[in-house]
Amino acid sequence: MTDPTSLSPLDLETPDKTFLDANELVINMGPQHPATHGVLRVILRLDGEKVMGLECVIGYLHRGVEKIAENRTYTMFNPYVDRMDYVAAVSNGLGYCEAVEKLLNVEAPPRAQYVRVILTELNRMASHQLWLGTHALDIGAITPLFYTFRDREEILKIFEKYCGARLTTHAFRIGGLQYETYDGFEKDVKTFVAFVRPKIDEYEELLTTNRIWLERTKGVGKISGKDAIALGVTGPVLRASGVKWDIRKALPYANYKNFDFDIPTGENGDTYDRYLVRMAEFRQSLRIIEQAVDHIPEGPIMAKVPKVIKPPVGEIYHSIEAPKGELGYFIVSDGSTQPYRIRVRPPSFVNLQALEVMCRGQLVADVIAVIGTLDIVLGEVDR
Amino acid sequence: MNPAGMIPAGTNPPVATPFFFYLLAAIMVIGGVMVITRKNAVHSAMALITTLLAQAALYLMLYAPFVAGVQIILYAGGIMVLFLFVIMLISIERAEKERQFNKQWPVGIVAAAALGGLFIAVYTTTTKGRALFPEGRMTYGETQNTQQIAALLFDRTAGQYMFAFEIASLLLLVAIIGAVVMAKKRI
Amino acid sequence: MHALMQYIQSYLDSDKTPGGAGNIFWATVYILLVFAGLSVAVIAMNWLERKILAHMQVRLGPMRVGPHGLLQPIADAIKLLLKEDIIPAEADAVVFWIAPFIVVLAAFTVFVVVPFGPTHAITDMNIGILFMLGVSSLSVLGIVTAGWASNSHYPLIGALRSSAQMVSYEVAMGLAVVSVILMTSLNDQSTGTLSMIGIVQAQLAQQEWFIFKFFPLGLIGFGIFAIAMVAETNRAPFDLPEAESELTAGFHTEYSGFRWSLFFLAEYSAMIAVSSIAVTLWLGGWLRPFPNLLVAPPWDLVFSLFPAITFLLLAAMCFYNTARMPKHPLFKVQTIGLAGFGVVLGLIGLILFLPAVRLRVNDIFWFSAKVAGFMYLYIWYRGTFPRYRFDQLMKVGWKVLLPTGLALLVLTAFVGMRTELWAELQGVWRP
Amino acid sequence: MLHITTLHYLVLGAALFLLGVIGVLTRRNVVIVLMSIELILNAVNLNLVAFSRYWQGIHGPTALHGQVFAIFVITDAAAEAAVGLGILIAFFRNKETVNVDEVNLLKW
Repeated sequence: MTDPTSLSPLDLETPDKTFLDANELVINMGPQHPATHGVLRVILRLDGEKVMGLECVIGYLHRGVEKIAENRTYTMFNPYVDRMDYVAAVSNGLGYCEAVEKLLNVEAPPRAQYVRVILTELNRMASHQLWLGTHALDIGAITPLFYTFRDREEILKIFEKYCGARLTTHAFRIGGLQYETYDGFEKDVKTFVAFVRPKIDEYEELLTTNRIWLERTKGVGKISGKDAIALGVTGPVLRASGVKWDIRKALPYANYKNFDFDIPTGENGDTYDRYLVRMAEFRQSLRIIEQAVDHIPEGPIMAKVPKVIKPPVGEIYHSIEAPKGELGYFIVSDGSTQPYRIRVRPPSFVNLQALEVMCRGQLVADVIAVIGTLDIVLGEVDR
Repeated sequence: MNPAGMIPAGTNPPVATPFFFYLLAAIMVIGGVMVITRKNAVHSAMALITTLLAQAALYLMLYAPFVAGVQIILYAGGIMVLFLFVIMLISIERAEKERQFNKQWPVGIVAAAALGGLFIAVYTTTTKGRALFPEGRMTYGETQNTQQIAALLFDRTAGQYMFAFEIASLLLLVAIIGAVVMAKKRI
Repeated sequence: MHALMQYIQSYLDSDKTPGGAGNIFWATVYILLVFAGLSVAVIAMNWLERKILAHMQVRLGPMRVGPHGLLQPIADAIKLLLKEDIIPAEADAVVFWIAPFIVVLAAFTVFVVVPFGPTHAITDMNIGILFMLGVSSLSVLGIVTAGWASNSHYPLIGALRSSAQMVSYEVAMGLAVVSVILMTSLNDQSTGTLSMIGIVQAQLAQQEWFIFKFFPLGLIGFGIFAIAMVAETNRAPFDLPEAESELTAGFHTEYSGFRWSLFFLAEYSAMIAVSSIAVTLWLGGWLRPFPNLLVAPPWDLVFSLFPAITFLLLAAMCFYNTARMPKHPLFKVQTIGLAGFGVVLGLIGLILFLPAVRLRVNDIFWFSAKVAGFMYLYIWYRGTFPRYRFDQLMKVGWKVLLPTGLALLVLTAFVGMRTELWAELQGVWRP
Repeated sequence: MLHITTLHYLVLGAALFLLGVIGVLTRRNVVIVLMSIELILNAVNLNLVAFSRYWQGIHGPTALHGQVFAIFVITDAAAEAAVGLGILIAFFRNKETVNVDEVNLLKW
């Protein structure tokens, strides 16, 4: 593997002295700023418009999710994970449920697995749509936001019909699903797939070959695959740097190994590649959903899980490929009904570390673009 | 007011010239005083802009619309923006707290007073009972002012200032290069 | 009293602008008309921008205040006027106070020379276009001082950005304008003109809008100006000084209430001002389309009916939407309001059919219609484009527009003087 | 009412000139000194244009030499401002001050 000491941009070299030897301008971007996606606070040291360095201040949305877990039973904690990455609540739930199932050594029945995959992939699309809208808005294109939200609405409608909630769904239970799918679920999903496929082309039409978009994103916020690995960056950000790493393929969970899909990767690791990778992931998600919805098996939706969940003493680490990257749950059980310790590996938090490497030497406007392209959710960063 | 007979047909008599003159003159003098007395350079610059705009209005009263236009576009719109830009670039908080006038200020005042005396002496001189500058006899409309200036600058036969104009453009080029060389640390 | 009436009437027969005729009464009337028209235009523009942008973005826009949100701008204006006017404690109060007025003053003063028709301008200046460019460039002073006086980092960066941007794009803008001034002189009559009315009259005399002159030179000049004017007014995709996602609101971050609304007013009137420059210089100002092709008298009649027809169409649209309003007691007031608005528009349309009115208003209508086209372009840009980055913006200004403008200027001069040049060359070669 | 003559403009120009001279001679801040120089140049310009009008009255409307001169002076002023401010920035970079009486590098 990579030798961490040989990483060049990560060495915090002293930045150049400012132009005209003028004083550095220290700007406090956030926690209330339209483009920091919530309550991220970035302290920028500027030379005019050039970023000499930056520091992220986080914790404004800290709720102590991991500590709360220690005082809740395994079942009771399940809804809490939805509140971390609230735009991809289904993925969070999937990771947690699977981790506990692994600890209990049970497996969800196949029908539940298929429904889980469909919902998770729908959620991935919803998350990416939200990312695309806000990212484009940050760069100044205000229209894609409304297009993506229009289509995301359809996904949320399916969620609402399935489990009654739109955002914090609490869709899965430990051991499977609580609810059988509603009548017409398959039809809704198929309609949605047919509906959204041309819409993705519509987003791309507005942006992919737009000159200003190209100029704003190409070569901005570059990070090499080596650096990305060293920083622990995962998800589309890592894949855009040319590293073909997707947990759905590498450490298959749910029943992703049954589906045929590609891992889109980029080459340059810049903002434009990350955009392209995510746009390709839209289409891959559609592929997975189509395959899954065609082959949903009949059968039970809940495995045999005791009423009171008391996992055996032990610890488990389980990670899934959330829309933003590797979402891991490390659960330590002392044999009681409550977890002894839960540690979440949130993708946004780890990816945010790369912000400084990606922004140093760029302009203020690029910081905005890079924050957008990292696709962070502060609920997850701060937990 | 100018008697109507002095004005060629087709132009209109100017309205309330003395009133506007004294108004603009007052603005200019007050602005000038503000320029040299303000602590804050930005305030000085604002005062100077006011002065320059009032002067542009005076040019209009003098039937020199082209010069007025150049004054607005170059002075107020160009040079003063440059000034403001530089004032913002260099920190001024410290400069405000320091002593504003240098040690030789009495000398300066005396010299200026002497100069003022000279002006008064010259402007009140009369030779053979006539003032130095008798008033002009006729006022011309502004309809062709720009074209006439252009003729002086560029015309093949009447253009006396074509060479000077080229030299001026060269001067500007030199100034641009000089400013860049001095302001930029590494070229 | 009689003398006064005569004084007022005497202007009606003249073929000059009130300023040119020296008629103080009519000059005052025109100033008030232009000011009122501008205010109405800004209010209408506010509503239209929100509606058009909304429809581009699959949403409805304002729908609650008045029928189809027609009264929304008025509600907004009242809100802004009633809001507390905050001056930050650390701000330079005097400069902070003055800055919005500089911007508004600069944006409004330029309309003194805008020609809505051969006689429909407050005055015609010998240096018209120079005056417009000069005074509109003064607004940068207001922006810079606003940013500086706020004593806060975001406004300061916004102000520095906007001053650099406006100064650099003024250069390209000026070059494009100069190429048009060359075109006015490159005709049988030798002297060119800087007067706004003179420029349109030159297009009339040459029977050609300058956008088509020396094809494609006129078109290129127009393109340069059309790009530079968007940058000059700080609108998308060049809206970096007030880039919301980067600098919250740029130079007017610290402003609120009335003073903020002044910036808003100035931005929109500046948009209208630069659009009127573009219309005057390239699109034939008040001239109707096809002045050289469709010249027969019936065509004159047809084109003079356009204003009335436009208003009647608008009225018809109102009635159509009235019919589509939900039939619910709650919507009664709105339905009546919309119908009433339609009736007002229809009446205006009918009045415009009268020959006496028709012939006087025709020029103003065509001018306004062309300006409105530009306003739509502005909104369209905003719905379509992402925002440029600062260095890219500078690159476009200095490395693309400026050299193109210079080349355009030289080419225009050569093409325009080609016969004289040819004669000269022949004289050199065959003495 | 009084009649505005050339002399009125000359007196105004003289007043501005004096203000400019006082500013140059007494202020420490280089920026304000430069602005005072602009004031002086403008006073001169006012005189030139006033003379130009006076001359027009004698020699007819094309006698615009004063105005042409004024334009040259404005050109000069632009060049002077650019170079002056360039020097100012270089100076500020080295000495971190904008006071004229601290420009004593040659004394070292």
